[in-house]
Amino acid sequence: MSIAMKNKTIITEQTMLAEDIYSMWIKAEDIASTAKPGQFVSLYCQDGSRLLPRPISICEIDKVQGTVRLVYRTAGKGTKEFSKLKPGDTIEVMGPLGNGFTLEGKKALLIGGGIGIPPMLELAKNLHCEKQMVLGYRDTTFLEDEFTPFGKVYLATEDGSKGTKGNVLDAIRENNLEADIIFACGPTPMLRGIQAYALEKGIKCQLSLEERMACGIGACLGCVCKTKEVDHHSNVKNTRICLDGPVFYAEEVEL
Amino acid sequence: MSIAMKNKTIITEQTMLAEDIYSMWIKAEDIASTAKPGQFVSLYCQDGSRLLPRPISICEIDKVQGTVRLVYRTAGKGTKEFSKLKPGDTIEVMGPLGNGFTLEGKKALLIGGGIGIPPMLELAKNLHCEKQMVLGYRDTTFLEDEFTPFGKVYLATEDGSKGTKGNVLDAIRENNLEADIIFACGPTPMLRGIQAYALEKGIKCQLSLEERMACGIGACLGCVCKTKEVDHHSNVKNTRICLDGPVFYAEEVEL
Amino acid sequence: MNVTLAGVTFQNPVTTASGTFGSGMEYKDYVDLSRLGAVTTKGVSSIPWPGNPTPRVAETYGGMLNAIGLQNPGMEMFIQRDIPFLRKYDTKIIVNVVGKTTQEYCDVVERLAECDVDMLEINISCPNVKEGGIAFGQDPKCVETITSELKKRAKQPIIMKLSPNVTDIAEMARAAQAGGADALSLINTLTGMKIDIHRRACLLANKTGGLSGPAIKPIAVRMVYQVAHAVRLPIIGMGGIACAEDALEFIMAGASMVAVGTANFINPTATIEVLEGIEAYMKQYHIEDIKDLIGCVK
Amino acid sequence: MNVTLAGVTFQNPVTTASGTFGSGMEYKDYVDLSRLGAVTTKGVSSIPWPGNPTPRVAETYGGMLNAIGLQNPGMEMFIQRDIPFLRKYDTKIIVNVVGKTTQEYCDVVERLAECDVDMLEINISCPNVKEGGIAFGQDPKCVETITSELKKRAKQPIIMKLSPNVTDIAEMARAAQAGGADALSLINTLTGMKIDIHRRACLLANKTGGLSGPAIKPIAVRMVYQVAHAVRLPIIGMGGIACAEDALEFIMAGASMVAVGTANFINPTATIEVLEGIEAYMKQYHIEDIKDLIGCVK
Ligand SMILES: Cc1cc2nc3c(=O)[nH]c(=O)nc-3n(C[C@H](O)[C@H](O)[C@H](O)COP(=O)(O)OP(=O)(O)OC[C@H]3O[C@@H](n4cnc5c(N)ncnc54)[C@H](O)[C@@H]3O)c2cc1C
Ligand SMILES: Cc1cc2nc3c(=O)[nH]c(=O)nc-3n(C[C@H](O)[C@H](O)[C@H](O)COP(=O)(O)OP(=O)(O)OC[C@H]3O[C@@H](n4cnc5c(N)ncnc54)[C@H](O)[C@@H]3O)c2cc1C
Ligand SMILES: Cc1cc2nc3c(=O)[nH]c(=O)nc-3n(C[C@H](O)[C@H](O)[C@H](O)COP(=O)(O)O)c2cc1C
Ligand SMILES: Cc1cc2nc3c(=O)[nH]c(=O)nc-3n(C[C@H](O)[C@H](O)[C@H](O)COP(=O)(O)O)c2cc1C
Ligand code: FES
Ligand code: FES
Repeated sequence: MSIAMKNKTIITEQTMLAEDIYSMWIKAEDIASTAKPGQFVSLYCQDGSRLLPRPISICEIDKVQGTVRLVYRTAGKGTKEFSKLKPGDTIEVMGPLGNGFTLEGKKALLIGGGIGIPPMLELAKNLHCEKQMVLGYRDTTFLEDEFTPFGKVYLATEDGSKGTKGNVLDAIRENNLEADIIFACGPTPMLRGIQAYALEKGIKCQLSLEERMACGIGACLGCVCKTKEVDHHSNVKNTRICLDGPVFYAEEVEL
Repeated sequence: MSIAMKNKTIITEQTMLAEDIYSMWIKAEDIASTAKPGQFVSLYCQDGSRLLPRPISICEIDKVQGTVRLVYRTAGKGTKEFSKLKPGDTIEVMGPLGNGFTLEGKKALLIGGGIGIPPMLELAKNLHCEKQMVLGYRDTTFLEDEFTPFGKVYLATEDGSKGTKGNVLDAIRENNLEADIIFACGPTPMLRGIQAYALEKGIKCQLSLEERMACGIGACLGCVCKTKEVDHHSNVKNTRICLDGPVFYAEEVEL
Repeated sequence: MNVTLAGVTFQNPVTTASGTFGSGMEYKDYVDLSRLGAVTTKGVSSIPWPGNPTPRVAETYGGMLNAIGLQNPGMEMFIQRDIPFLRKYDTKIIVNVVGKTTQEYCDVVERLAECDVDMLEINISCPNVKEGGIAFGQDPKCVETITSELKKRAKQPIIMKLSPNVTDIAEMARAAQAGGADALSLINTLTGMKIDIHRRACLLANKTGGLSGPAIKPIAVRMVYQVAHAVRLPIIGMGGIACAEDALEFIMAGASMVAVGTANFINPTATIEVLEGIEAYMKQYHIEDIKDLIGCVK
Repeated sequence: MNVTLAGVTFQNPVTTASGTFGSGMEYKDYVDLSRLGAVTTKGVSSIPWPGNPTPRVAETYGGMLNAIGLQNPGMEMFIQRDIPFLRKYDTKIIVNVVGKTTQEYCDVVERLAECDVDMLEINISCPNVKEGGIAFGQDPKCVETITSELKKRAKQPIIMKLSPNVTDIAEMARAAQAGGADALSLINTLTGMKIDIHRRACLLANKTGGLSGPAIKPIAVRMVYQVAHAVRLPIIGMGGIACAEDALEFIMAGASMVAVGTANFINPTATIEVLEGIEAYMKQYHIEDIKDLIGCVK
């Protein structure tokens, strides 16, 4: 694995995709040249009162330009700070972090829920097999158009305003979608549902998890997830999401 | 006294006068319209880790433009933050604060030491009598040219690179300067010397004092100075520099 | 939004932290004092106190240190000048009381018994004076004794203001309850120090000072939570409150009222913003009665 | 820049705060471990500990809360894997030791007696475990007893790591000295709480956590100063150190070494920056021997 240094990078583009959803491109050649889909970066706030890094998934990588795209929701003060930055401004970034998705399978389901959708885009670009994208939203949708070049896109919205009314699993069932591999990222309850679904159907399944982080590099043990077996590093049934994840096979983890 | 609200103001100009010395103009109509020489403002940092306001004297007032000039030294992290701001950026300011100088006398000595020099400029502009300016520096000088329209300017530098080698009192003695009123601002040891000099010579003398502040408006009792008599407000021999000062007559205070 | 503590009804749960708001005079142009639940005054002693030498304040990361040393004009001037001033406003008056000896505390409490104030907050937790202050607040027996002595003499309900510089805040709270306290205030400042590495000396003339501001909020919320689970007394919560979200943390941890302190220095209208923010939160979540939020986190 | 504590000489006074640097593995690409005075490891117990449920960390104003709950792989894996790893570098090894009972602490200390490590840091101050940890560190009798029990068994010098959640840190320091401690580390984290006002629940699964980071620095500096004036033991100072200026405050207050903790998370090269900054300061002021700075503020 290459070393993920903490660097000051320049923002090359910042746009609002939907209410509270922003897309930011940063110039980060080291990250762009080594990153894999499913990895993430740590973004640091400028305001000294906010110390901890914000983990944000890599949404797209432009190896030619040496840039990386991050799509994020303004959840709190840190992401709000990021959303005010303009092209030319700098932001401190460490990455790429984590393991990323393993590219495998013949017929894939790429499932993203809410702010778990962005990492599916770079995955879709890199995965060379038949792809079906299932994107779940509460109400307003974003990024869905960008998936259409890579396969058929199914939407689910909680309020039923677009696609299936319900969650991503409802959309999968409604459309009778089949696959030999599932890739999923989204809120834990959604992942729990997909985990059960995949295990029940016997479909191989990679889940990208989320947890509060402090170091982002495996040192603090802040971001662990329970595992079925004793973890190689921790020697207990806990693994570090930031370093050994965020992507795990469905059968490895307890959600 | 008018109310000094805390407002977001726009920086209209920022220039470096000398190493570590900056001149900043801000658009602040309320302040410009009511401020008097010798008053100061509280500048707030943007970085949330630095909470307390930085008191900075008003150096010049442009009532026509509704702007105020602040000349400051980058002493620590707060002033360093200010020095990075550019025209168009905003800064939070509360002011005008404090009492300011009383305009009086026929032949005046305006004495500024280091970063105590800036408030003397607006005073020089407003004081309609014979004026002699004595400006003391460690080594590099600044702002001295801007005083020449208002009277004769005498310099003192500790390293002797310009004017009298020594402090402002040395310059006064060397040039046999006489006056019926002294206005002074600068480091406490300098003010202590001037206080003794003025009392000894029987010259009326206004001193502008400095102290660490928290509220800047008289509430916290952080910034007091010992007084000869019991203070009207505090009922002890302590007065608030931020509200009842920063300008005091030499015989009122104990330095 | 009204809350009742020890029989006194406040129009809303927002007051000021002692020593950060004077007696309100300096803030009257920034804040309509009649909108506050109460104004809690700077500590008042029997005779005028000159306080500590300067520097008295220092900035720290996300907070500040102060070692004012309880400078105050003494109770007679306070009674003559500050009470009539505050009474012009539609707000309750909580007087913070300090002393160097039990006798001095008693003197102030007895003198205030004749005065038109609503509650007394007894500061047994100031870290910045050599005698009295914190010394009373770090030993449960002392806390109980001084509380019962003052309770005998007080005409107004008494709030004991606790120090966070203790191993077990709940023990101090129980001691105050045993002594007959009507309510508790917490927290006072944490003792801290800042060194000027260039002068190689302490920044404050008093060497140590009390740490306040947002930096200490997590400690304060924890202590309010602990005390709320240890005693039946109503709590005034404080320590780093700068916005409504902060205040709501204290309320949910168990505080019936909240006090805004250091934040006043940074934002003179902080009290009103806290008040309006709590109102907005209650509206957003359709909460009719603030009591439904007090101590709602188990 | 070298300093000697209890007979162990460190090439410089900079180490890592336990639990913030693992056993160095995760930082080896950021920091040349051979440049550090020592690496202080995460707490090690006799058997593997799973720690607390998540969320385990929360950001606070100028600081953070953690309730890791001392997850660790147990001493056998630590001895097999982490000691050989660290021995590859030219740095001293300080092993942080934890237990739920005196027996468990003794087991680890006895096992480590046979191992190639330089010092043991006994954590009697972790606020995030139900048994052991802080309970040992808040009562002077317990501090003295456990210190003397461990001292009997230890082959390496022992450092007692004190909790700041006490009324009188000097009393705890004296108790550790009486028990035979070779050195002291302070401070561990302050117990704090953060509430999610929208979920109306504690943010941490463990409810409370330990507050660390720049926010607590003034408290830590004060405690180092107090302890330096109360006992003869050398002190490793920590609590919010993020830059050389911070570290120098601790040294001037009386610490012989300093540990960088939370700052590693924000800036993975913080330890080296602290080290280089101290060197630069000494050069600027023509200070040949760091001992001239230790405790220079009276
Ligand atoms: C591996 C990973 C990848 C992620 N990818 C994305 C992404 O691509 N786009 C996106 O919008 N969000 C993503 N998130 C969630 C994102 O990290 C949080 O929304 C963000 O940290 C919130 O920061 P804030 O300052 O706005 O909120 P605040 O609530 O003010 O943050 C306070 C603290 O809590 C942490 N925190 C708050 N919410 C979360 C959360 N959900 N997960 C982890 N830490 C949190 C923050 O990092 C910070 O330390 C990801 C999280 C993880 C763990
Ligand atoms: C009434 C008054 C008028 C002043 N006018 C000017 C001026 O016109 N130009 C100028 O350059 N400086 C002036 N000063 C000094 C100026 O306030 C400090 O240099 C400045 O606050 C330093 O802030 P910092 O963040 O850079 O330094 P830091 O040392 O990082 O500041 C830390 C804290 O200490 C306070 N502080 C540090 N030094 C001083 C000081 N000398 N006086 C008061 N507080 C201090 C800061 O306000 C802040 O709260 C004045 C001070 C006072 C009291
Ligand atoms: C400048 C200053 C002066 C204070 N004076 C007093 C006082 O006189 N009596 C008292 O009980 N507490 C006093 N305090 C403590 C505050 O009332 C409050 O308990 C503490 O600052 C924590 O709240 P905060 O973080 O919101 O400021 C003072 C605090 C500050 C900052
Ligand atoms: C995530 C985390 C884990 C910690 N684990 C331990 C530990 O295992 N043993 C211990 O003695 N202290 C532990 N601590 C406390 C630190 O070593 C240190 O005493 C404290 O964080 C203050 O220093 P800081 O502000 O520089 O982080 C931990 C702190 C953090 C933030
Ligand atoms: S965030 Fe520190 S181990 Fe994962
Ligand atoms: S700074 Fe608060 S009284 Fe002057």
